[in-house]
Amino acid sequence: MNETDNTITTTRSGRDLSDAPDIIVCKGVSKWYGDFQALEKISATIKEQEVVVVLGPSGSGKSTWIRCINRLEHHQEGDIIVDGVELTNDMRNIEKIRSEVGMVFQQFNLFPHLSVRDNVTLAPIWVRKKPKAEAIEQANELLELVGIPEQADKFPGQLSGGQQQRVAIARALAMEPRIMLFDEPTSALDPEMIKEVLDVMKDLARSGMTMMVVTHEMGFAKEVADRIIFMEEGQIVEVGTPEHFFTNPTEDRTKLFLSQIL
Amino acid sequence: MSKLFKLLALFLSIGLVASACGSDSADDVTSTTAAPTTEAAETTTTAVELSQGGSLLDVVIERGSVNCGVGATAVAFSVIQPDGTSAGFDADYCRVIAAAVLGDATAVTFIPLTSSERFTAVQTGQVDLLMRTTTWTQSRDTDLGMDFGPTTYFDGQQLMARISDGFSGSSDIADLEGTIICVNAGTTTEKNITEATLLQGVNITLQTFEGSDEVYDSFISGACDVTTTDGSALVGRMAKHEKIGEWVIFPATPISKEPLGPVYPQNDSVWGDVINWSVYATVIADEYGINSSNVDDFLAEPGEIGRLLGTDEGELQTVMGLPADAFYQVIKQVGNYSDIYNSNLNPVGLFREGSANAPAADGGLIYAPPMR
Amino acid sequence: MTEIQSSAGVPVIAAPPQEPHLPPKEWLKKNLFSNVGNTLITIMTSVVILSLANGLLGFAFGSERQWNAVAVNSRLYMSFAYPEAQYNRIWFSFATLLVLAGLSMAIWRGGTRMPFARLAKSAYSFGVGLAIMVWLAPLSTSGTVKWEIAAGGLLLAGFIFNRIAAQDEERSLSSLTLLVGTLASIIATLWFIPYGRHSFIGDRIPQVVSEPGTVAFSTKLPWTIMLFVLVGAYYLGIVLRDRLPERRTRSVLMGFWLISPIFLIYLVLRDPAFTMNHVLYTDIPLVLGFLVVGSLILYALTKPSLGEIGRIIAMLILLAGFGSFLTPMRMIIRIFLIALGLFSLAAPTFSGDKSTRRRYSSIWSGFIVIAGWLITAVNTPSTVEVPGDLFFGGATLTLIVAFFTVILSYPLGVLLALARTSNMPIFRLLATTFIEFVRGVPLITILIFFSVMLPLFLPEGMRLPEVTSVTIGYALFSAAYVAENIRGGLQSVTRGQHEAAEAVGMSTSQKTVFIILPQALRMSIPPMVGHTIGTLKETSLLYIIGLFDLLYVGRSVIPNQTAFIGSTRENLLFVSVLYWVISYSMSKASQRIEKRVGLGER
Amino acid sequence: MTAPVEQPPSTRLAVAQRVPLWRDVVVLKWFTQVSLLAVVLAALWLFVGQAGNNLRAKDITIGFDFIDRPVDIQLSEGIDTLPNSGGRALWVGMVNTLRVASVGIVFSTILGIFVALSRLSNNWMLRKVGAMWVESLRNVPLLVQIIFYSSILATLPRTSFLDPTAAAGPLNQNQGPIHNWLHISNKGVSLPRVFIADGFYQWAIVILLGAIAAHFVRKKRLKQHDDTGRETSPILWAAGTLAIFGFVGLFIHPVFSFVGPIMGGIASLIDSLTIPMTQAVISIVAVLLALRWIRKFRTDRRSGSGHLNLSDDDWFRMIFAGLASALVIVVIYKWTGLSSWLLNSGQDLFRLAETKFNVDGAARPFDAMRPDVLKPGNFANYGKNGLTMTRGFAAVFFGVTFYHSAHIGEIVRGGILSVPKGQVEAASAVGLNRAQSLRRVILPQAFRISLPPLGNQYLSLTKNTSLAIAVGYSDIVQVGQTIYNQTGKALPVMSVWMLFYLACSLTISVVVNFFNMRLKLVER
Repeated sequence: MNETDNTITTTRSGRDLSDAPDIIVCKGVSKWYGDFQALEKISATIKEQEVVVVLGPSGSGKSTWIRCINRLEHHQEGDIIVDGVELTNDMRNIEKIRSEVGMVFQQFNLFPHLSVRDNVTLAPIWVRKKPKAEAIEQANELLELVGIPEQADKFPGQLSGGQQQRVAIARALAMEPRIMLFDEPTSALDPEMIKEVLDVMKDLARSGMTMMVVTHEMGFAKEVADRIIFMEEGQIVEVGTPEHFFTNPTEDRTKLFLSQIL
Repeated sequence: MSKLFKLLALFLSIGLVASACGSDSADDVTSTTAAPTTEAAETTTTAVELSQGGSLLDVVIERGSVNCGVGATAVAFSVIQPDGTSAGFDADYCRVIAAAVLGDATAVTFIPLTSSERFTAVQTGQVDLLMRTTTWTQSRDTDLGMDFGPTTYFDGQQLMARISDGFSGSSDIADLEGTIICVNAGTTTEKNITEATLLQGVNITLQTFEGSDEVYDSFISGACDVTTTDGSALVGRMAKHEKIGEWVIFPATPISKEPLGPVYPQNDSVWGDVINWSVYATVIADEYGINSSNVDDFLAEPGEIGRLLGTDEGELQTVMGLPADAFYQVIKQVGNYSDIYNSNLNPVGLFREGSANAPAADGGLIYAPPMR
Repeated sequence: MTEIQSSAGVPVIAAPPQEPHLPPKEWLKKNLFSNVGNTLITIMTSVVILSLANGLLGFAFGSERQWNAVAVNSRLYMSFAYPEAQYNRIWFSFATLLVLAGLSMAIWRGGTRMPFARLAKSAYSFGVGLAIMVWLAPLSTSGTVKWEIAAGGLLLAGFIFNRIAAQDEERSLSSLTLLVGTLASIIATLWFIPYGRHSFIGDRIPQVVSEPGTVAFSTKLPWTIMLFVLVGAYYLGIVLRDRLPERRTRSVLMGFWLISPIFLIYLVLRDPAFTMNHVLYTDIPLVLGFLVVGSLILYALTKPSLGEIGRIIAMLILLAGFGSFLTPMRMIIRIFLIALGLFSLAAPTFSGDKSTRRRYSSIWSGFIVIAGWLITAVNTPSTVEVPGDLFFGGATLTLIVAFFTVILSYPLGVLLALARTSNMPIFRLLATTFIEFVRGVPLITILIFFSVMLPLFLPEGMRLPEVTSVTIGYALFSAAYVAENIRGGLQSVTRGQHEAAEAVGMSTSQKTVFIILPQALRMSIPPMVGHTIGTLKETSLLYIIGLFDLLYVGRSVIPNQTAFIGSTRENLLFVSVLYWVISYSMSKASQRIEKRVGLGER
Repeated sequence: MTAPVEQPPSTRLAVAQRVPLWRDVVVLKWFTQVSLLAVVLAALWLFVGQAGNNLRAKDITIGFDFIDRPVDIQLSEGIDTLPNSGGRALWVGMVNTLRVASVGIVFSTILGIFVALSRLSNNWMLRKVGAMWVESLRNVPLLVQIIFYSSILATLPRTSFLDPTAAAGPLNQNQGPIHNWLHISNKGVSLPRVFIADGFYQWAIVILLGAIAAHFVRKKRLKQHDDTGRETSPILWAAGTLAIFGFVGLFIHPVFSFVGPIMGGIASLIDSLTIPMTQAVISIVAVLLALRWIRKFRTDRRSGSGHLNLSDDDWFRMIFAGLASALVIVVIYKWTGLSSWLLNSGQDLFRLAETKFNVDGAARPFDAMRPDVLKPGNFANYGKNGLTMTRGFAAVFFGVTFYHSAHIGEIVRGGILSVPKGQVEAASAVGLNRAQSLRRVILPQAFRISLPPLGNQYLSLTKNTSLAIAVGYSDIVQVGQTIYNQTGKALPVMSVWMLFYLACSLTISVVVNFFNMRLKLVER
């Protein structure tokens, strides 16, 4: 199971992604932290427009994996190819991948010294080299999209957690990425704010964005995911559609996990 | 953000400019410094002009002022006045040179120097002339870059103590047993006293201080039993604090010889002659009793007086490259040796009579070669 | 040394909760006499304080004290040997700084409202304190009476304030009004009381004579004008405040604060004698050339799609800059080449659309104009004739050395801190070695090294004035401490900030400039203020080197003047008080500002 | 879009080869570093070369020969006021620095804690005095303060045998504020002195044994406490054990005189070593240490499954370790004098120990003397019997103590205030009374918070003693300055200064870090 290429043909939403091009390809990716092996020969392929939810107990390597995909962490063995670009020490490739892959963090990580609008426009101006006026216009649109256009001049410290996370999504989207990575985007939020963030993510998924989401939100996984990857101890244990995964898991470890969590 | 960048750029620019400490090539004019001083510029100018083979005399005349190195804290010799200019015996001799060369006793730029800086200042040409209670020694004279002029003040290291402690004018080194002696750090004074006591096997405690003020403070308060430095300074202090009769200076024969005089750059005999003979002029004037108030009465006198005041066409002076009335101006504007001595040193209790600085005729050492 | 660490190390101490207002009797009971032990402590400390005050006042006002030594020499203390004929330059410089101060006060909305109740309280306590002091001081009878009347006046003022407060709790006074009022009354006394009645006369033979109030009378008019300048600038600032965009105005003002001391020192106070020929045919063409060529190069290099070629070109320019040291060349060209190399190296970080690129080029132009002008001004001899080697001395030297130390050490410290926290081991190694070495040795050894040894390390024919050598020593020393403060700030920026910046695709330099440094610098403001005050105090070590700073003037120059031999203790006391006033008011002001902008809370 | 999967699976190595050098981040990273290093080294090279030229031109030699040449220096105080060599003079200066620094550290801490407590007291008067102390002392430069104290101390009354104004007549043994015990004048303060005598080293071995015994006693009492729950006061017991050993040691310490011959044996052993042997031993030790470190490092980096993963930084560290050992070898072979110095000083040390242990059985470990006043010539001076604090020492001591007590007071106060209120509440909730909660809960936490800044204060206090130069106290800087004024060896003297202060700083930070680590461990 671990070594196979986990490709699927159809999704729950009925979209046929079998013809879609591969956008992320991982082959035998391994990573160690000193003695501890965080990732063990991960192999997976993600298609364009696909929404993949990565589940697993904490410490199973989910976050490490998606952080390897935009090279916040360096994998030590195996290959990661994102949108046709191999992740190596080549400066140009790293720059390219970083601007193609957006990322949303558990702790939001907004820049506290910049206003919300500056948070969103900073990267487009200096990394994408957009003219300032254009970047501001785009920022306004994006803030509209995530539902907080009126907060543009405030500073992150003045916003609620849910609002901050939505700004973080807008900030990632401002780079016009082809892939969005979500690293437990709702874990640090109060329950009443989770929904507003999930709604934004659902909209995003519907718009056709390729997404990889590490989360504990089973409802979101059921509703939106095209595919669910279950990880444990640095390995991919099981891959499948939400129906398959929640109703009829094959692996014992998956069953145990589901019984604990549901 | 752009503000931050601008600030960084500004810092960078200031840092770069400040670190641009001058040039090492001849085509650039001067050196630049973070700190505002003009000395570097002047130094380079002097060096450049000198290398073209002229005398310092021409440089000084062209510049219009004499750069004179003096002390800052030598009571009665050179101290800084509230307006920043220097006053005192040494400072007056700077004025003598200015009066002789430029005809204007005020055309002096006083440069206060510490004792460690003073020789470098002469060697590098930062000063044209050093008048800073500098002892004439063989090693200094033969050293690179310096020559000594005629001695203006004969001094010697002595000790000062309290009469109430049992000292008298006839005390000597052997009586110092058990005393605490305060002295300036890093001077020949310190070396002399150490040497003298070691030689005689006398046990003392030597306390060294950076500045002479601390030395005297300690002595006055009694924290030190004895203090030692040049006799002139001791007399000055004793008078200043009105302690004559309470303190005593000994031994009668100083433990060292300290002839003090002008110092100027080596291998520039034109400039050296100017300084030497300006000094001698004050001595000769003193011998004839010509001073600033009566100099005009002597203008008609023949002979050496005439040669001194330049009334006979001033042949001797013009040969040296000075104006004919150079020494007249010296005497008129500053005075003769006695004038300078008395006005500066009498107030601190130093008198010529009976000292080594009395005229040769009265048994002293102040003597000038004939002017002819 | 000194208190560099204290403000970094000490957590911000919360103000004690406001005590409810107690009637005097209960207040005394609660705070002074709550039990036997407390009462004993109160009595003992009172006795100690009173005897200390008695001793100090007896010392300060004893009949043998020569306070004239301070009064007559106030010129030496402040501007040392700066020629009196050129004093207008000093007044102009001072006025410029006051204009900036007034504008800043208005634009940053300085000052607080002081309720009359509080004013009354302080007037009362000052009055009582003064009365006790006067009673303890060994003054003449008439002096005692005069001062007791002054104390009575203060008490009366307190009473009036109290009445006003009683009528209306809310009535308050702006602290700025209070400040201006105090200054005005001090300046007013100049017109009526002849301070420093004595002065030196005589060119050759110094002599102290009684003159009609030289110090006060010669400065009363300028001081009055200064006061009006300050107030005028404040009102101008209020007018401007509402018409100009706030953020931009503030940053422009900050820039003025930074640049004006250099402008004043090199252009106003030094009054360089520019030779038109040199300026017209060498300096201006050079600057213009670098301006045009540099701008074009930078405009080209900031093109986003340029790629690695840009870096290679930048390296080549830098190489040319360093290589130019091998051939004789004007220093200014070398500096400009290296600066251009550094700017080009930074170009990819700031590349962008056309307007961004134009802005980058114009920043270069601004830099080159300022730098060219400064280098020319510094290199030009001064026209102001100073009797002495040092252009500045006394308080001015102290302040100028402190200013240049700060200006030089802050950017250096930032670079060192970045190197020490970078992921490049050799950078880390070099920075750590430097910082730990410098922090491990006393400042005085570094200063002695720079004053004695630095000349030996310079190429032949190049000579640095001692002040410059020592200032470099100060700056390097201070940079190590600045680096540690900044490092604290850098470490307080969370890992998440780094990751977020990387995730949006920023390069390391962009991340540092846009995300990390702004946060880190803000975090390190409180310790840096402490460090700046420490630097000012450390300038007193110039005394040991033998430069004419405030302490040297007070300790060595004045006590040697024929008229004031032995006036050491008066002068030392004066110098201590001066230092105390400056650094105490600086630290108080910075605390207030920190509190206002909410710094120091993390 | 081409599907990358169609390409043959590429290995990392193959990909790495395809990255052009100028785009490889690792290459760029190291290129930047090495080029900066080159610039720094080139600048240093230039400067040093220039300095060499200048020194030659000015005929100044550098070298440490002044260390064992005789010098004409008289020091105002110290263990040897007439040192016979430059090295000895510097040594006296070092001892003087350490003296004033250590005393200053102790007293500024005590005073600082008092200041902090008074600023937190509920007595208004005391609070104000504390605040005044802090605000007035830390806002005036230390140098100004030191000079000021010196000039104030100079106004103390003078001692003199012949001073007719002295009310009590000529000074003698029975003078001073406390007859025979304390003398105060502007020449200094003299107190009784307790000092270690010949028997001390033997006694120290007894104490060492006592400490070991005390350790076990404490462990045992602790275990008893854990087992029974009774209050067994382990610290008291341990201290008691130590005290008993110390007391008994006063009488039995001569039994340890056999240690002397052992030390002598070691000294002879060192004597028989040759220089090449020492060089070889040191080189081998250096290489072994480097190898061991590298091996340990590699094991650390090896994963459980035996996979070794080294980043470029790791390689740098290993190369650096190797370079360091190579440097040691070069230095040790280049400078033969170093080896012989090591041998000689090692031998001297053990010979010294031998003489220290070979003492008369009747020697006491400690001795004490009252201050005496001598009359050499006509003067009243404090003799060597008492503990004499000269004016210079006092000025520096008061300066650093007062100045740093203000800073330390603020640090301690900050530490106490930063203990959260909840801690006090929690302490009282579990039934601790006020004193208990202060001792067991607040002070330990406050101490932990204030320890690092306290360490910095100690560091800067030590360095600030160098301002002694302004008041004529013979510390290392003042002595060094005198030496280079006489011999012209400025550079060597300065390097001695810097090494000395670096060693002091290192020692203090090691000690502070040790306590810091311990406190952190306790916290866990």
